[in-house]
Amino acid sequence: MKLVTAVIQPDSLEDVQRALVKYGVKGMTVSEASGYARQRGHKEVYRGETFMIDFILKVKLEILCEDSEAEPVVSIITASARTGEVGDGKVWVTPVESVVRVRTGEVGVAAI
Amino acid sequence: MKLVTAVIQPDSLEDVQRALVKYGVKGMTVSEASGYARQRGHKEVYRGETFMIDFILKVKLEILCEDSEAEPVVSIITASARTGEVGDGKVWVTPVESVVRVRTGEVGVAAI
Amino acid sequence: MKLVTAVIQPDSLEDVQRALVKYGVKGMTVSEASGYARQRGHKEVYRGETFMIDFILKVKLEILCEDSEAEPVVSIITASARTGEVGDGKVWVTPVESVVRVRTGEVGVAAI
Amino acid sequence: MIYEISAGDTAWVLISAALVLLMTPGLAFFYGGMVRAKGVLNMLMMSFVTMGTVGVLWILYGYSMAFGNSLGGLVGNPFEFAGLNGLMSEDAIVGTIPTLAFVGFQACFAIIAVALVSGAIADRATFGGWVLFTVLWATLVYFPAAHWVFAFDGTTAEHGGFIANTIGAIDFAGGTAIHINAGAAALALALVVGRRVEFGSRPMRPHNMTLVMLGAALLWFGWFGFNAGSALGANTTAAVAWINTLAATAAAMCAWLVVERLRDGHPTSLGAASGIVAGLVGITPAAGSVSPLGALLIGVLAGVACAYAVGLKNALGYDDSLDVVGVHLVGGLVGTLAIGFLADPASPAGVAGLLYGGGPDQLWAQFLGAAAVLVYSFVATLAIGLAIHKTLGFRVSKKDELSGVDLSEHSEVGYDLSAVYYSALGGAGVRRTLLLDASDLPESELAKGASK
Amino acid sequence: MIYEISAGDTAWVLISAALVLLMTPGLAFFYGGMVRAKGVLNMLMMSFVTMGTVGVLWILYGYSMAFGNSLGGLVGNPFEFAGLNGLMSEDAIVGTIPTLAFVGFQACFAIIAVALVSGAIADRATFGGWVLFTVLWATLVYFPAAHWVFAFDGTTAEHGGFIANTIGAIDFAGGTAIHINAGAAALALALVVGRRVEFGSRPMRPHNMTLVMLGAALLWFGWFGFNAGSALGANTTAAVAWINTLAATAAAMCAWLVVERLRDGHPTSLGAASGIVAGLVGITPAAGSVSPLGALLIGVLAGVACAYAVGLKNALGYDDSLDVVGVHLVGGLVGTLAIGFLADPASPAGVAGLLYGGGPDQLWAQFLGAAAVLVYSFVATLAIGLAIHKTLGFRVSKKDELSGVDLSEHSEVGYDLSAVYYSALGGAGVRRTLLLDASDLPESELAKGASK
Amino acid sequence: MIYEISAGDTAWVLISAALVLLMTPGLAFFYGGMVRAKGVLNMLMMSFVTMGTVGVLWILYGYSMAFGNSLGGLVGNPFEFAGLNGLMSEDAIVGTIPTLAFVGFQACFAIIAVALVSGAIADRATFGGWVLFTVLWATLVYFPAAHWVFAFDGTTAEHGGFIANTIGAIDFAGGTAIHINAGAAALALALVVGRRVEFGSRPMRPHNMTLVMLGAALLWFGWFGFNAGSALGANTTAAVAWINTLAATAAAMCAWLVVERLRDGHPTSLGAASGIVAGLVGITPAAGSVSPLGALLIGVLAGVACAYAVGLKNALGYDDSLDVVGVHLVGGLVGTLAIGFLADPASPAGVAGLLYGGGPDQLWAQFLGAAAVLVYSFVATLAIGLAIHKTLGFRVSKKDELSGVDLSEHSEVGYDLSAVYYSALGGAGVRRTLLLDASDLPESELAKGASK
Ligand SMILES: Nc1ncnc2c1ncn2[C@@H]1O[C@H](COP(=O)(O)OP(=O)(O)O)[C@@H](O)[C@H]1O
Ligand SMILES: Nc1ncnc2c1ncn2[C@@H]1O[C@H](COP(=O)(O)OP(=O)(O)O)[C@@H](O)[C@H]1O
Ligand SMILES: Nc1ncnc2c1ncn2[C@@H]1O[C@H](COP(=O)(O)OP(=O)(O)O)[C@@H](O)[C@H]1O
Repeated sequence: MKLVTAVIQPDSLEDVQRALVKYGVKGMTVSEASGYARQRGHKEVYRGETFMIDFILKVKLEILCEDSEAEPVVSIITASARTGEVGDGKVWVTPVESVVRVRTGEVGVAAI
Repeated sequence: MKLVTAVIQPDSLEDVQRALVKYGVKGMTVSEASGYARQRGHKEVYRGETFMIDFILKVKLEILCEDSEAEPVVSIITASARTGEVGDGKVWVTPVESVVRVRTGEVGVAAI
Repeated sequence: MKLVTAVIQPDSLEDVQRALVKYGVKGMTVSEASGYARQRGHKEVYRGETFMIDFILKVKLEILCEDSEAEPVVSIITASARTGEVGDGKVWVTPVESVVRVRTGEVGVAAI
Repeated sequence: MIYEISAGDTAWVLISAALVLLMTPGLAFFYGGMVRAKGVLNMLMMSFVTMGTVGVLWILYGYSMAFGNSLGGLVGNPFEFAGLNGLMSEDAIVGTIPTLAFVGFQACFAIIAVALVSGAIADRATFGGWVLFTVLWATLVYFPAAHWVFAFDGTTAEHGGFIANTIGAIDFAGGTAIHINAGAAALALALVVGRRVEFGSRPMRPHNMTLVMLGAALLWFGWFGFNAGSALGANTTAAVAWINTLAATAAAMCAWLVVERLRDGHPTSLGAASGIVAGLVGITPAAGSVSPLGALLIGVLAGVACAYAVGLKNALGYDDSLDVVGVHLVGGLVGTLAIGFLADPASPAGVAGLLYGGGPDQLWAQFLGAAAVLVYSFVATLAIGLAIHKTLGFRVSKKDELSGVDLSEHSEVGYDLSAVYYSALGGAGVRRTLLLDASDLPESELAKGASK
Repeated sequence: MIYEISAGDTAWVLISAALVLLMTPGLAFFYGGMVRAKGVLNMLMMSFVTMGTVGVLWILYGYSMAFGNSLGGLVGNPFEFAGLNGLMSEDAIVGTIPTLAFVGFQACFAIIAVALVSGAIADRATFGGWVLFTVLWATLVYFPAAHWVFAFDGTTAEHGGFIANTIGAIDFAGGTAIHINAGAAALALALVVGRRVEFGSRPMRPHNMTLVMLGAALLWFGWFGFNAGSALGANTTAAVAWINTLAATAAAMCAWLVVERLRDGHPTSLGAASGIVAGLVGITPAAGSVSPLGALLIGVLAGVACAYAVGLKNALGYDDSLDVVGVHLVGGLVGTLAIGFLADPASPAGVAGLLYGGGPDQLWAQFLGAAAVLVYSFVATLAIGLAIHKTLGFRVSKKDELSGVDLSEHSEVGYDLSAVYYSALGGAGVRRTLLLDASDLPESELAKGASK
Repeated sequence: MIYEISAGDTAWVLISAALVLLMTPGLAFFYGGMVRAKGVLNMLMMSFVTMGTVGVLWILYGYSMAFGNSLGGLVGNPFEFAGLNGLMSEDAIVGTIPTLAFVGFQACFAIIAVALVSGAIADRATFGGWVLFTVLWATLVYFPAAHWVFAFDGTTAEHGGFIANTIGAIDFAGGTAIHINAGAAALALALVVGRRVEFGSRPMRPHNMTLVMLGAALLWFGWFGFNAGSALGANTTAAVAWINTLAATAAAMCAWLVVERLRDGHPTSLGAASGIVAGLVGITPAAGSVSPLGALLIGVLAGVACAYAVGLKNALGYDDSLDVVGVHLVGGLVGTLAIGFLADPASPAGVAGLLYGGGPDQLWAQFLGAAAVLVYSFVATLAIGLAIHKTLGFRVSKKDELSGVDLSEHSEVGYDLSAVYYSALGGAGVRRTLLLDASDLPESELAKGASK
């Protein structure tokens, strides 16, 4: 099994979610993160003092899937999260050795 | 070494923590996440407009452990996080190539 | 490619960021997490009732990099996040099978 | 007792009435900050809706039950001023102010008395149950109690309530009628509704202390209207009550913080907020009958007593979630009984307590008045609470309680500070729902691929 | 009409003026809590800056335009009291209070009337556009409308406005001049500025309901000054207005919650807050001319009407973001027209509505007054809005709107509750920037290593 | 100077006193929102505890030190009214109000003067040190300064303070006694306590701007009591002060925003809030002696001056964390000296400033009064601060500062908005701690397995 992790723009979450569900992905876990990279942060000013906020809010998606699904899942995310602006993020795949569904104790592909 | 990751119900955190510590796990890292899967979200209404909240709050646990500990750690989490309701979550294991303890620079199993 | 994950003290983030950027790391993803381990939490009191807060706020850094960069990145983080106090955290390395840059669709090392 | 209207007195009572109205939202924030984030709106709503229901009842028949001509000292004639009939006339006067100014001032007392009780059942009561409770409790408990304590013979009607006129207990601004009353009801209701699921096992710390502090600030501010406004005029009595409201509250805050410093190691902001409320409750009955030094003493007593009393619920095992008993019942008793000792003959009330050479009569009157309200309120509230519990239901399901009463009772959440959308517009209306339900979709390519 | 100054009346008007001033921050919090976290400061700022601009204008010429000697019933002479010249004298009196007390009281009306409009264009307007709008709209729309409605012949000048004196519509505290006026302007401005990018497609739920509740509480509190203060004295009229302000608001809150319970399944805290405001708006024109029972009825009507009216924008597709039309225009119309039916001859106004045996004249006058303000306000606001839109620009870029107007218009964020620093001190000032820009650095060791 | 009590004047002073009391929580929120989330409660507590300590002291001897018979123009006799002895009598009158109303009004001045100073030492002071400071500074600095400025010969005692009576400086509501005083003390205390560890290196942006705006709103609201209440009656003087408090504040907000727009690119909400406070501070001494146009000008001057002055601390390197010097010292000086130029003979004070053809005497008197308070306050505060620093300790450890003074000084956190429990109930009491300490457990199976 594989874990597909994606760091994307917060505004793209809904499109990505729709596309994945449409494709057949049954579950995903989402969390908030902040990214620092090519995309420049913004400036804030308080009583004349300037602050540069380097880190930009991102959404991190984690999707467990079968080996064969990893590639299509990556392409779906890439396609639906693309705005073309710097900061669109990354998707990466890591190997998973085992998965268990807590509720039932099912393991492996059945647990996804 | 292995990394055991678990996405569980927020209310189960304390039980899981107790069980793990009792078993001998010395450390863990916890973060908040939102899950979308079989478990249905809830409805909110503001001035007559209905909103469906798809994502449900979950807790994500990450535990670094020795190869041999991964299996018992997974079973302990599975057992103590189970409520039997849809939404209890997943536990998965991924390989880790190296670990360093920042404070001392110790590496490998000694760093856990 | 590798994914370097570090759980460090929140106050160390800026130093780590500076050191990494100076070294040539172009991007990273940061999120907040809470750690339970050797470092003891703190006590709070509300109307005479004592609460022990076991979990301590940490920052989690994730850096995708080439295989050859993993080791130097780990050492830079370890060096710049060290305060010498219990709770400085862990850095670990996991294998990554593929990376895609959402904006361009570039894959592999070019996507980092 | 018909005088001319004094614009000065009227101005003072009208603004005092507005101040007392503000106390109920103040209470809402004080309580609301103390619960967990998942129940904050329900906590606020229990106070806010009381402004709605009791506000309407007061106009329909509440004022009349409290200040209509007495039926045997027990309750005012509910029909006399039903709908505030006839009170718009220029001749309708109470003391030196228009009757409707008095009606408004007392309306806000009724509202907050009921709202106070809600602290005992935070995070687990059905909203419908609470709404019904406000109606029944106001009608059966508060309106009569207000009559007993606040209706003086000849002020608004020929005959008034038995505590004010027969027992002769001093209750300047409602220590018995409001705080002991609400505190006793809170205890009864906590017993009826039962403990929160997580009581004693899970930590339930305040989710937003700035809201608690805001509530305490608005309460203190509004309480100047509550106490000094009870002089029903802008005069020396009002000034004495004002100063005593400052003195006791300042002293009680210090006292609570000292207890915490000694007992727990640190003075806390929740302690300061609680001390403020304890002092305000303590001085309420006594604001017109003690000297500023007496008020300081009452503040210290109330602060110390309540700081310890809030621990009782853990020892005894009832879940009075936000310490209505520990603060309002105990603080109200401290203030009410302290009058028996500290009443200063030089004060506007002109009565001498035991420490000023007076006899034990006043103390006895204070005790009787307090006991009457306490016992009646506890018993009647038990009955009302049980009746609601057995019929409508007063408690949400365990599942709803765990996921939070804001969602189950109001379909809302208190805060959404994230920039991420976790939701999709839906509804049966014109808008298409964007919610995707995997099981509604045709067999997916993925599934097809996988089955291959 | 020169009397002596009454200290009591002056005290009441001065405190009422302060109460009305507090309503604008109250409105800011009410509105601010309802938008998403990324626009809260801009929402607050639209109200706060209005206190600045309109406050200054009022002193320079606004008071004079509203209450100077009438130029044909349409507007007061702007030069007569320019800079409040000569009004510090002990002889400058309106009724029984110093003229400057009246000036201050009315200043706060002008401020909130303008601030109300901002709810229609939440989250997308340029701040500069809004600031200019406050200046133009106050000058061209509000100051004249205040003259029409509030300037009675002989009170502050020989001749006054045409609605008050010629049409003879009753508007006790500004149902037409303020709420219908602001509501009509809100509709026009929503059309000019256009819908939010995410309107109808993305969920935009309130980010902080405790702020909304705080705003509603401060509004209610302040509104006692708004309504009861409009009696310009501490007298029976003020007391009637006070009670009616309690009655209608309590009833409207209950009514809105009942609608929600029946229609949506749950009564919500946003519904309670909205019901409060709807009731306050509804009773504003009528506070001095109906009985407490009439006020209850107006509250129910306003609560129900507004609870349904807030859905109009979805049906019709205009993005009046925070429902200024649904609450203020509709609520104002309900109250203004209800007078024609419910005016009670026993009330201070002494007029009989249709249900009290009066003729249709008053209803007709009410209708005419309302229509005059509604039409003028809508047309003039369209013109002002378009003028600003075509010149300065009234709308931020789509990118700025998506990342939030707080950042683009104010370089600030509302909340930073995290203990993690995501930023570095910068600036062209004395401090060295700590911001690292990878591309500014010399080719790194890493890059060197990688190229090997 | 014994008159009869006026109910109208009394109503105004009583409500003004309550308004001034509310300013201290207002200040607490204004300050509290500006610090980081980890120090918000401590920031609130520094203001709240001052209401406790100074409230008690004022009753014990503070009022007497300020308004007792003068000992050489320097301080009132502390024993004369100790414990407010004898002031409950109907005969105890100041002007046209009961003495206790005046006592209450002035009590709140004392409280806020002390609380103001706390902004200079945000996030790093020991709470014990601050509490001791409130006691010493009130006693040694504020009570005397209040005597100098506010105690007029013959008003409350035969002889009064030297600034009011000998120098003859005009300070209507406390520009010298309170703002210059607190501002100078803030500078001294910032120097004694030293800079925050992260000052100048880490960004420390406000954690909750809605709290800052709430604070500014409550301050403005309360300040009408502060300024207009200082007329000690509901009369033309009060009305003039009221209008000037509106005018200067509105103008200062606009001025600060214009400075920001030009200098930093965007007008900010923190700028609006700061401008409001700067305007209020500026008009405080002058509210009764300038015309509304003069007030507008003072507002502009104060807004611009303070907007630049808040940058001084970075240039000079002292860490006056929340700009008490930049806003209160500078704003207070602007207002106090402006009187010398702008005093309008048509105003209640009846004095002509230089621009109205008056001589330089008033300006000189203003300067002398301001300088006296400034120098005394700075020196005395240095001494008090150092004494506390050397004994009790005024600064928390670096570790505590970094993890936050809320935890180290109060064992609390401001917000817990998460639905996840990160904690376990503990305590030495009846409840078993659920906290698990791995080292307390017997050698685990895991360890056994691992050692195999
Ligand atoms: N090397 C990296 N490791 C981990 N996350 C990264 C890395 N580089 C970029 N990211 C994440 O991807 C986001 C977008 O990267 P950025 O370079 O700004 O845009 P793009 O990917 O479009 O070129 C960043 O905000 C960060 O969260
Ligand atoms: N394929 C997946 N990838 C990542 N996380 C998942 C996946 N499926 C489920 N989850 C996580 O597990 C949680 C529970 O899943 P759900 O299907 O609702 O219940 P259950 O696991 O009990 O069948 C989800 O909220 C989500 O966080
Ligand atoms: N086994 C583990 N798995 C995952 N995270 C861990 C583990 N042990 C420690 N951590 C993380 O590292 C942090 C620091 O660990 P701790 O033992 O307190 O200090 P140190 O690493 O300096 O010995 C913890 O707060 C936790 O977030």
